[in-house]
Amino acid sequence: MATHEQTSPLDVAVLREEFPVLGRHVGGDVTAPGEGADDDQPLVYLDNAATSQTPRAVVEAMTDYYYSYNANVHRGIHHLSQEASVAYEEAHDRVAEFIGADGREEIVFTKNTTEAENLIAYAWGLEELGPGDKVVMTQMEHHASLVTWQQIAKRTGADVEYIRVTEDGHLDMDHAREAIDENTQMVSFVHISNALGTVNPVEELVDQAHEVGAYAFVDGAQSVPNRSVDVGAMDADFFSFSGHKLCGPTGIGVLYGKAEILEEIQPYLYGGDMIRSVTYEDSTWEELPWKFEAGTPPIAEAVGLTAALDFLDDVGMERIQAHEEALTAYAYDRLTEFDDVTVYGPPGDNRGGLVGFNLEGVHAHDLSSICNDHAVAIRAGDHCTQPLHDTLGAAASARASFYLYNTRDEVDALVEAVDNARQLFA
Amino acid sequence: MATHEQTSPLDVAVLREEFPVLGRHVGGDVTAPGEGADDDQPLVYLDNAATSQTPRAVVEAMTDYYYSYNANVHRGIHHLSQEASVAYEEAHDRVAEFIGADGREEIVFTKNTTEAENLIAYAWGLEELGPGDKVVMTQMEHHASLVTWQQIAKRTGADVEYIRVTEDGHLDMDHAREAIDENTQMVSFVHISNALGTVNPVEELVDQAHEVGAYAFVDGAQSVPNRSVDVGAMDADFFSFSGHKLCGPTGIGVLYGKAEILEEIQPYLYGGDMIRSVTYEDSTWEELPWKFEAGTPPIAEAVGLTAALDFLDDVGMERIQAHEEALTAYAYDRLTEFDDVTVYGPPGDNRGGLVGFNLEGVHAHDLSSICNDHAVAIRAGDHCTQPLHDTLGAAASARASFYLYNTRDEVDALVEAVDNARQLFA
Amino acid sequence: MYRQQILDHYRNPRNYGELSDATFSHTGENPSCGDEITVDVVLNENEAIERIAFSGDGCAISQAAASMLTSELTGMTLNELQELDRDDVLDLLGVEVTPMRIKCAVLAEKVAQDGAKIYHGELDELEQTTIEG
Amino acid sequence: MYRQQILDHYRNPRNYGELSDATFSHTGENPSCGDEITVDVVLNENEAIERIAFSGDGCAISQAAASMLTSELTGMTLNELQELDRDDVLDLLGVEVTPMRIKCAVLAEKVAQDGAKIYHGELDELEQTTIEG
Ligand SMILES: Cc1ncc(COP(=O)(O)O)c(C=O)c1O
Ligand SMILES: Cc1ncc(COP(=O)(O)O)c(C=O)c1O
Repeated sequence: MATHEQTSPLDVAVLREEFPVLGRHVGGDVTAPGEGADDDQPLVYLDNAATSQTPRAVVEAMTDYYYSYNANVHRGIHHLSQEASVAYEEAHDRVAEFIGADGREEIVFTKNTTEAENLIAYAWGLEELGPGDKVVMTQMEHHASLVTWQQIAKRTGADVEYIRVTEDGHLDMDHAREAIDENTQMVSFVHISNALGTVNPVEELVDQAHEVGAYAFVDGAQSVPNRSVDVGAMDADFFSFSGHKLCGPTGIGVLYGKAEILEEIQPYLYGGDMIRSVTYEDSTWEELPWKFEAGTPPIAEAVGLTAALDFLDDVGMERIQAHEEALTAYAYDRLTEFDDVTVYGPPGDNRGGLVGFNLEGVHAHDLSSICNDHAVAIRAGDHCTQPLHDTLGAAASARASFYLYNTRDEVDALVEAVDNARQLFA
Repeated sequence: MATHEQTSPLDVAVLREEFPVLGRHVGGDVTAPGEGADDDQPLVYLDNAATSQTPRAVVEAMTDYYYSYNANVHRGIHHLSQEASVAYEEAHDRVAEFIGADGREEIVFTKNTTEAENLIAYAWGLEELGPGDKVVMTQMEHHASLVTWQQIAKRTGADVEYIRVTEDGHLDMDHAREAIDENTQMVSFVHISNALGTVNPVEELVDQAHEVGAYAFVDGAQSVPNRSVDVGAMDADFFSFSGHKLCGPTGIGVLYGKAEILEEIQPYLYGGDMIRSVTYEDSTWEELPWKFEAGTPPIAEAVGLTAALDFLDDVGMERIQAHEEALTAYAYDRLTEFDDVTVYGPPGDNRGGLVGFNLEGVHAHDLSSICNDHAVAIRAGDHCTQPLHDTLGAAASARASFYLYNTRDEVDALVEAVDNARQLFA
Repeated sequence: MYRQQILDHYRNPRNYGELSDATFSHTGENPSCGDEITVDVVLNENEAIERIAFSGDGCAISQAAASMLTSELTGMTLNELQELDRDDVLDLLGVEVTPMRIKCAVLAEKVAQDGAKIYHGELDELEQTTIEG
Repeated sequence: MYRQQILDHYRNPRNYGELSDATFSHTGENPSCGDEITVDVVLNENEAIERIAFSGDGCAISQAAASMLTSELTGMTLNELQELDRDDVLDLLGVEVTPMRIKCAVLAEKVAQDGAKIYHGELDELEQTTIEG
């Protein structure tokens, strides 16, 4: 464990001050939310791949919205509506800038990553796929894309193929070259696996998709939070992520799509704000991105997301990545010291900020419960990658995932809790 | 104007204290959100049918969520996730109670009313409708249902018919009886029109739908905010509304559906949290309502919505309705005093809390701009009822809409602004 | 939750196995944990449980609960079995079970009750018991 | 926004009407307001605007802007027309136009410019100009 740097590029103590929840104590009654008298253990929050915590700047930006310029957007002429519209539209610009898109017309706000995937599956897939066509995914897909494309393929008669995962948690790129063939219309894959931590070779897969004339949809739910992403450089056709995983609010996600492709796709949700003109007989559609945003959008959430991106840029994405990688490598090293612990995925020094593992003879849910008894919050289950878990031969796994505010001491607390579980069940 | 009561059943002055934005001044630069030095006129907010303002209790409940128990829900074993899960699941119970549903399995959280309508249109309509089938709507439908069913009908080859609106803004119930025939599979209509203020005879229409074996979908976006609604008593099959129109946050809406119907319908969005089990080949679905909630849901928003319903119940739905009706009747009377003002919809004493109107020779957008010059926030446009506006012979109309915190003085300010527009353009 | 008694029942489950002469047998699962339990019951002429066994696997809570519950059930009539509720199982476990784990704790009870109902013809089409969130 | 000059142009629009001998004619709309404007232009041999007229209807801002702009355009070459930007129109109006109304203000300018581009064969398929949000 001495092989990894002991000092973080971040001033974590100062950053933690921005996240009030990190000061919480837990352990008592869970049916009354918030800290109660019987909550007496300081929280160690290591469930960031599920959702990240929210800094003051984000909550305050949303409060400011509700307390000073809350209004419906787009077509309002009055003062508040104009302020809200400017803020809402500029949120698209801010996201475009953050991920290297060309402009707001390439940024559609959805409710989460899952809906971004479904949007393209419904608007493009349901229309364009048919028998003989193929959607290629990976064995490590999250249910958000796996179930979506699987079901849309079933409904259209298209085939689905999954790029195999090797023993050490990487994609089998030989199999990828085979699977992505002339019949392939869509290649949909995770940038970073939320179960294995694997960082996939995005450019290579995008190129392979384009070589056969297929679209590439990159699920960035686990990558945008902790590294600098450039959708233009990776040449992805579609890209998605969620606000709640990168210091932003719940209730908002992002679909990026190349403008020329989004232009051609028919709308998905119908309703107000996405139309140009409507008669009782037929309708025509608004310009991008509004064509894909029906009804009152997540306005406060867009304001919160903007604040989250500002917060992350202030901290610095490179430094966040370095901090997470160091912490992850440290956790990997410490956990692999236990002979009876299996850590999934690639080696510790090239992965996203998470470690999935199992303790021999102990169900992951029990392990997670015991960690919880130590106030260490980790997730247990299949992490929405049930088929992958079947191939791993594990019904469930435990997962610790890190973010910019986590410390080596917190990793130590995790290791201690795991060690305690070992002894309890010995 | 003396015919309507001068005193409100609400202590509006006290209530207004709960809404910080109502203390805002406007008039200056709109590109920097929030009150600036050049904002010098006290805001009169009469755009509540577009979105309502948000009381402290709602914002504070969400802040409390983010600062003390923010976590992803459903499958988490750790303390914070349990607290968040309990709160999120109980939010469904609270909504069920508020609208008279049987329980949480009948309450699906969507992002807004529009998505609720689309959910049923996609999950049920796209599968079940076909040539020879008919969807009946009304001429006063909001685009949320109108465009949705129109397009789904087009895609499935089904027909669409619109129940006519009479001169005085009511539904032509003779035409309704004709239109709702043996071929009809779905009758989708607004409970209260957001353009005309008409309160439709819900029970009668639901009965007519059921007589021919069709489903009834009631769009409650404009009714739940200002009156006590009982979906059981009205026997609606589906019902929808939005959080942001009843003191709640943006980013959350509600679809109510009878459990036995939702049970039969296939899911709509695919992904995590909505599955029971997944293999690479196929998937099975979770129980209601989770089957329809894919991905990370609007957790903070559900907490905010719960607080909004508590707030409304504390004020009292009957009193809110009485307050709004009195205010609306007053506004109706004052505006109809002007010979050159046309007020749309039924007479002033039986309508939702809004008044749509036009001033002869003045475009509604100009009228709204002039009101804005007086710091009076009203909406102008087609209010997402473009075809209805075509039948009214007006490209656009102005609309003032009221909520529990509005006063007669604010109606007077509106009337003064309208009078000023009359003089300017005379 | 992980008191010595629970861990002991998990490590050394009582009544673990199958009964080849079972009057009825029923299986159930808790998809969120992947817990799976089959209960085999032999009744006497008074519809009382003469012998009972369980098999399956899953987390410690579900398996310990099955072990402890089956020990209690011997001698009970099916009517008495149906009268049990989740609190009885939680009392039996003797630890505070957090809300997200209650599904694990009550699985065996639900399987036994559903099995008895099917035996009585009160539950027809049900093939497998599932505990939902 | 509603200064006397604007209202005057709205009530008494200059250059309102159609030109039967137009060199080119083009129509555009602003769907959010329902504003619609057609511009007819007669060019002289130097590609300068000899006569110009507009017709259509909509809000006061769009109609006043069309009236004021067409008055300015007479004598201008098409190249000069293309060099105009939204600020030029806003200057012409002489009032602060709020962001949501800028579409109204610039409609006539956009229609004239697109018409000239089509005349030059630089815009091909465009049938109607639309100002988007
Ligand atoms: C009657 C009616 N239906 C549907 C909607 C759409 O609501 P939302 O924009 O929240 O989806 C509205 C609000 O604009 C409405 O007034
Ligand atoms: C890789 C990946 N894709 C998709 C998702 C789904 O994100 P959301 O639940 O916000 O839709 C997640 C998060 O759970 C994820 O980790």
